[in-house]
Amino acid sequence: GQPAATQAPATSAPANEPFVFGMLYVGPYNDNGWSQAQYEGGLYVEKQLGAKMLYLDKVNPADRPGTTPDQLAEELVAKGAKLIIFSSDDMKDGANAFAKAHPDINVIMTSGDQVWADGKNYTATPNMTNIMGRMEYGKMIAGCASALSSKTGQIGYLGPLINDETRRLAASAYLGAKYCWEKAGKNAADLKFKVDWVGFWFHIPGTTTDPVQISDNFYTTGYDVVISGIDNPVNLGEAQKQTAEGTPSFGLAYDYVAACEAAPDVCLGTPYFNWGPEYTKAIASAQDGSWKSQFIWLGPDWSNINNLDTSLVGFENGPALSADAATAVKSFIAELAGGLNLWTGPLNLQDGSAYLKDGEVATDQQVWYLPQLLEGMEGLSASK
Amino acid sequence: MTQETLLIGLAGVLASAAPIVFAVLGETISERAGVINLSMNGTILLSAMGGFAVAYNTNSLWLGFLAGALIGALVALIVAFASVTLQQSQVAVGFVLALTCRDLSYFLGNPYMGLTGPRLTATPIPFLSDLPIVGVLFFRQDAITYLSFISIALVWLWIYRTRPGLVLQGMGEKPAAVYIRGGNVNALRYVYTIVGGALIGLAGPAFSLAIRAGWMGTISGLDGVGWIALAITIFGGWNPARAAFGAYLFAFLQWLGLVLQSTFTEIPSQVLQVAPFPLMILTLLFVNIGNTEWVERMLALLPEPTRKFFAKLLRAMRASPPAALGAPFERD
Amino acid sequence: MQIELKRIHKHFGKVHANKDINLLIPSGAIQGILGENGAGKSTLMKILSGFIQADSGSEIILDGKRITIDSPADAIRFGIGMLHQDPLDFPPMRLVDNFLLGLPGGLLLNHKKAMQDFAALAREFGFALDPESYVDTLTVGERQQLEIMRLLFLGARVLILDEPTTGISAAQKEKLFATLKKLSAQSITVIFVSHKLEDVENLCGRAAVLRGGELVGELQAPYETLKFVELMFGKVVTLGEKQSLAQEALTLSLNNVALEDARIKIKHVNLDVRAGEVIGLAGMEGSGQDLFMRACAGLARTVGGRIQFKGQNLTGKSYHTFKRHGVNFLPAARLEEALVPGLNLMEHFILAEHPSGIFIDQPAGEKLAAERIQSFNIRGGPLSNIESLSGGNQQRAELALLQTPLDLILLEHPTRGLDIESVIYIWGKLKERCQQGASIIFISSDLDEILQYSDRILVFFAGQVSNPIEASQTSVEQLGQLIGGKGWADA
Amino acid sequence: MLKARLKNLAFQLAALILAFGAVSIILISAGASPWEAYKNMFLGSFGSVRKFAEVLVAFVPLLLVTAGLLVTFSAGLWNIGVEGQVVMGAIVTTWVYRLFLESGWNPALIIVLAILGGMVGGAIWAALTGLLKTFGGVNEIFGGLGMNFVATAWTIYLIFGPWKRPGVASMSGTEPFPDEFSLPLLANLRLSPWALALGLIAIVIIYFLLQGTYFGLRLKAVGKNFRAAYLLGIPTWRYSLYSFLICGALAGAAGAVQVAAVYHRLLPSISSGYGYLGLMVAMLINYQAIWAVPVALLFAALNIGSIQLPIVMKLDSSLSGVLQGALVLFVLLMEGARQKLIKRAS
Ligand SMILES: Nc1ncnc2c1ncn2[C@@H]1O[C@H](COP(=O)(O)OP(=O)(O)OP(=O)(O)O)[C@@H](O)[C@H]1O
Ligand SMILES: Nc1ncnc2c1ncn2[C@@H]1O[C@H](COP(=O)(O)OP(=O)(O)OP(=O)(O)O)[C@@H](O)[C@H]1O
Ligand SMILES: [Mg+2]
Ligand SMILES: [Mg+2]
Repeated sequence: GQPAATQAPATSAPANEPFVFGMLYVGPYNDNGWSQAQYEGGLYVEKQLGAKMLYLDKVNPADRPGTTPDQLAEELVAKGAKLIIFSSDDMKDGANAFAKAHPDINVIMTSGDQVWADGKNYTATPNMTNIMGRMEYGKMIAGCASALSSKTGQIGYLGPLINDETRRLAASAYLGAKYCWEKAGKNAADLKFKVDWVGFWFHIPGTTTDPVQISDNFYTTGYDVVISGIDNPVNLGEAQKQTAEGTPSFGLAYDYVAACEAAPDVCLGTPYFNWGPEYTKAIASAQDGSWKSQFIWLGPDWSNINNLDTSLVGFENGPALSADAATAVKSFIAELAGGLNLWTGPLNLQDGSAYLKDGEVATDQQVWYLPQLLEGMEGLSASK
Repeated sequence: MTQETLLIGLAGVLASAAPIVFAVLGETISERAGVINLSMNGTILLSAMGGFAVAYNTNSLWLGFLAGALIGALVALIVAFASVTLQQSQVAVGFVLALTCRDLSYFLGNPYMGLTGPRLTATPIPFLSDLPIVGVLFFRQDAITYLSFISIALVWLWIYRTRPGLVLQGMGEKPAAVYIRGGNVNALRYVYTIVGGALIGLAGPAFSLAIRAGWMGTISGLDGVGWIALAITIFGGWNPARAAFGAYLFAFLQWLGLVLQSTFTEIPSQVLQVAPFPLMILTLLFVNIGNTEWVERMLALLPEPTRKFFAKLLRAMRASPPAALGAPFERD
Repeated sequence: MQIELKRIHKHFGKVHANKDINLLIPSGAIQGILGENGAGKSTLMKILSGFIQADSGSEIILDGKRITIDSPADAIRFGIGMLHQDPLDFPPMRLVDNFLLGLPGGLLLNHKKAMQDFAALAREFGFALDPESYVDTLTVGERQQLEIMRLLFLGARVLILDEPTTGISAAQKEKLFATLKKLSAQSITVIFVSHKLEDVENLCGRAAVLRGGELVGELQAPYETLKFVELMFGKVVTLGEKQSLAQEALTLSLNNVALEDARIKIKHVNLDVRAGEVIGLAGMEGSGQDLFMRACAGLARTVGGRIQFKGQNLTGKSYHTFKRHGVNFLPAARLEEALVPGLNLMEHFILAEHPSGIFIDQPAGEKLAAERIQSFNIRGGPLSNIESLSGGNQQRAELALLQTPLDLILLEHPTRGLDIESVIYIWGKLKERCQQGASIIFISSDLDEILQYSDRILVFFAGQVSNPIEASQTSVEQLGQLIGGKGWADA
Repeated sequence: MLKARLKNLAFQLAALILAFGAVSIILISAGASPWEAYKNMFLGSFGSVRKFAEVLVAFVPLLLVTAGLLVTFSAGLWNIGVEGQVVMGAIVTTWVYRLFLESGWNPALIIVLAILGGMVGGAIWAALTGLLKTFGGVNEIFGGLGMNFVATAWTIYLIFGPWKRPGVASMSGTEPFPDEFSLPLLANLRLSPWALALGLIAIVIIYFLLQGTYFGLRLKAVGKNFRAAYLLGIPTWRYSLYSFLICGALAGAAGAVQVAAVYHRLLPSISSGYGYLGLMVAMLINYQAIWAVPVALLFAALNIGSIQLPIVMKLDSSLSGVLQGALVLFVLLMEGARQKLIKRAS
């Protein structure tokens, strides 16, 4: 089934009228998380290129029953969009179908690996580009910040559902935490790092575990820091509640630079995506015809990871991060910038099997397709 | 897990059940009066959203809860009007409202998504909160949870220990008989449906202002709670105490699912989450199977003593709903 | 308390149930209200007790004061209490709760006091009722006693009883009458509704007769029965000649059949029913006759013994099997159990025919309906919905549904709520079936009907079953005794 | 007679006006222009061939579900479990696909098998509720609700457990099937004429089944008076089960179409809520098969058209749900008012 090839010409629009691009967000554009970061990215592009953004949020079968991402993308094209950003891994199939059906329209598939020549799912798609940030670094920093702030040495990780991406991010957080914990001269054995999974990106009563309950359970059982791996940081609210009720607790948000504002007083920081710059480059190339399909998986701009004009991944310190912790985090970032790679052996998988032997550095594939959690982490590695 | 953490966990269960407790109590009252309010799922979402919005704008928790109750009462009023006055199918009207109110809450709630508003925190009760065990379990909760405890007691007393409560019991059984005893059946049905609705409406803010603070539209994780509460009401067999127990059992299972997640890796995480529904169905099966034709046929085939035994057993399990549930009352 | 009814009118849609009724009932009197079915008795009483409201212009005057009664609550306030035709109480609740429900008082229930009051009243009237037991374990008579106690405790000065003698034992009837006489002595006004002449004759000092919604006459004791009958029916009616159509062939034979349900146990029933024979089942409601009849239809399971039908053993088979062998059962509750509200006459007849094939044959259906309506002279057309028919016509429709050929007809109260003409007509139709060799077993609470139409009679009392009694060799008195549980030794 | 019909019409018109009135008020209170909203919804569903095709894509499963529900409703059953039956249909369809994907059989054959499988799956799921009802005395509303949740939980379990795609288990569901396993679609559109035909045939068959056959008549009798129907010699419990099976099969077909023609895989909320929406349609048409097609089409159009609201007016699409609900609600209320008036009059 080949959806309609729209008549919209690929050639860039006359200078006088703005270039129109469309974005699809998986969640609410104001979810204080992943989708909002995407939305901000879009605004950035508008500002930089004087382009015009059309968007549709809540692009998921629960919110838009009976629709498919490619169908919705076509709605945006019908409204004049000449480039579409599918901004979530969950739109993968829709993106593929759309790219195939509309060779004349360029597609940015965020967090996908379809056009990664060395990836497992490679299919040459000239009008598609994958963009993803190496959030592993962000998560390492988050882990570090947690380890430095935890009194009990118990760190909880609020995981959405179990897959390659969520596993490698949780693992990164663990590596960061472990590194800074030991660096602070504490005993590795005293560090507990536990992942509890919701089973979905959000709570479905009667079907998934409740992220609120997960956070509460962490905080009430001695975990005084919880790192959010889901799109809206419910853990912050719970940390706030716990603190108000006398158990000092902290949390880290995710995805969106300003996410801490939901609960500043307990927020240690936010590892975030800053999509603006990369989207700007890609869209500019589409405009001037220099577009080519590429797989972009970038780390932070180490000169200043919080430079919103250059860095795809960053870490925003939260108000709750103590001064000394802040300095320690700063030096950790410096080390990372200096080439420190925590994805270096010896590392075992959760079941004890060898993952990286001593000194071995993980390849991109090994990281991207991490098969299990790492040894030393509690929690499920694969969903039953 | 230490006793300490276990207690805290269980206390958390009591708290997280509070909204459902309100919902099942409300539904129980309403059904006792002969009106089944199927709109619960929508009502809870709408009152959660409305309650949050009001609390956010007025920065007053109590106005938030009040708003929730009012919304619940309003929806119930529609149910009552349609079923009591216009004598339309309660199920139909309730079901439509369940869907409509849900979508309405998403539509109107859009501007409030992701905002941080006021939130209820625990208020330990002096002295009592220091008691061993019970102190942790019952007396370090927030106001709304205390209210949920009180409501259970009040509703139970009302139904089983007061004059109006006796009338309420009668109304579910034979409205005409209540009428000739001087009771104004339809007026009373309005009252109880609306009061029940208000209780159901409290469930919303109990989520959005306490347990699952804030409003996040679809991802608030509230869609479905109402249906669960309905299931629990049935499980409770129209007895407020049993219904409340059902609510706590449900919350307990959820919590169990979480704490067992990493221990019993063999059980799919969904199993314990969805358990309440098979449980409800089994309960209904047990209390109803005695009335079915084929069981009677089987019984007849049994020899005297065994037959006696099983007949007794079945009769003991039997718990039939209010006879007049869902039936409009007409004098002529 | 003296009651005066002036220009009472009541319409139910097209039905004019009460037409300009004027009646004066002196204080302390026992006033009889007589009339054929549908005459408007219940309607009038429901108006007086506030259950329904009369059309505007109607007046009710109590001890000279004009009052308006808009609800039972009002009626209770004026001291008017009514015992409804079908008992309005709460079967799954305890007696004491039934007693308490609706009594004025404080917010909290006081069971202790309620028990005392209950006991006191019960003693006063010599009712043996256990306040802790549940209503659904009571007989109709006992439920009436409970209601009467409640009404009196509420302070009723006017007591209305709508057909209280249907379905209670002779003994209970005597007790009831005694009670009522005692009350009237206490200058409580009693209004007694019935269409049983002898009841009124035995009890009431005065009687008013309704017909077609109008008050057609008032009489004082002593009465002359013929006058009554003439007033009630507008003419003198006489029951047809009693004739037996019993033949030799056996249709149904039960040996040592044992039955039981939640309340009743029946042991060792033996009965042979011959073709064309009519068996009447007498007994106060809930004595086991209904269970027995349903067992004969395969609707209740036997727990022992054999049921033979025309030589075949149908023990433990379902009603549908019985039906295939030529057994039909007509329940008393027409609209609840026998007919399908929302479907029209034609659709009923089609369903009863069990047509094979897939698509409905409309013309055939209409033809069928037309001839059935004609031969059972039902007032209604093929397309008129069943619930819009009058009670008697619904009953006729039910009979028209009987399949042919047929060997056994089981009837619950075949003529309850019907006037004497309908009764005669329907029995005429049934006897035709007997001529064609069908046997009939029927339940009735009307002993005259049982004596008139049965060849043999089974009397039920608390699960005991008498041996078959030749109708020709017994009398209302003897049956009454047996129903009341007396004289079983020789039965 | 005619006058009565006119009165009817007046009441239904009033309901329509009230519904749109109420929704307009809601829109205004949200600071939006009702006219704009309705216009965008209309254009969004009928504005172009492609858009109308999308409407039909949503129309097909909705119609199938509605057709099924007409049967259970005439048997006097409130089959709220239909939602789960759609899901079950989708699950089994996917399962059959997974069984035969590598079999190398003719795709056409596999598609047919998969859809039949879906129908069987839905029927079985419905039968469970039916058995609970007829042999367990469990009210079908509560039984059905329970089964719905179990079905949902099951999909989630399968998608994130046994059937998860290599590596990335996600909301996007299981690995999509190759194109040749899709029900053939119209060129350049997402619409499958086969699915459309299936839906239309289903409703026509159901119409005649309920109107013209002895089966339908018996079903009605069972629905209106279970007890009497039994005494009239109808094997009531069997007829209840039949109605559940038929409805389940059609709901299953809807689920199968979702998999075989729309999503080509299993995903969370695969039912797209068509089960519940179908109940609304059935209520709105007052259980009359004759109106199923136009009303189902209207509801599908509202679903699709409402996508314009967020794009053009920054409004939430859930407005369509509000409008659908308001329509049904006011029609119910107006019907009640009408009956009350008639009673008064007589
Ligand atoms: N609720 C009602 N709606 C319509 N018609 C009614 C209603 N109740 C009674 N009627 C009609 O009014 C007339 C009088 O009924 P009523 O019950 O008073 O008769 P009755 O004298 O009590 O007869 P019975 O001896 O059978 O009780 C009958 O034609 C009856 O059908
Ligand atoms: N509950 C009711 N609702 C509506 N109409 C009723 C009701 N009861 C009786 N009627 C109407 O009142 C009229 C008389 O009904 P009713 O059953 O009292 O007949 P009847 O006077 O008893 O004659 P019959 O001897 O045939 O029963 C019928 O036309 C019937 O349609
Ligand atoms: Mg009558
Ligand atoms: Mg009467």
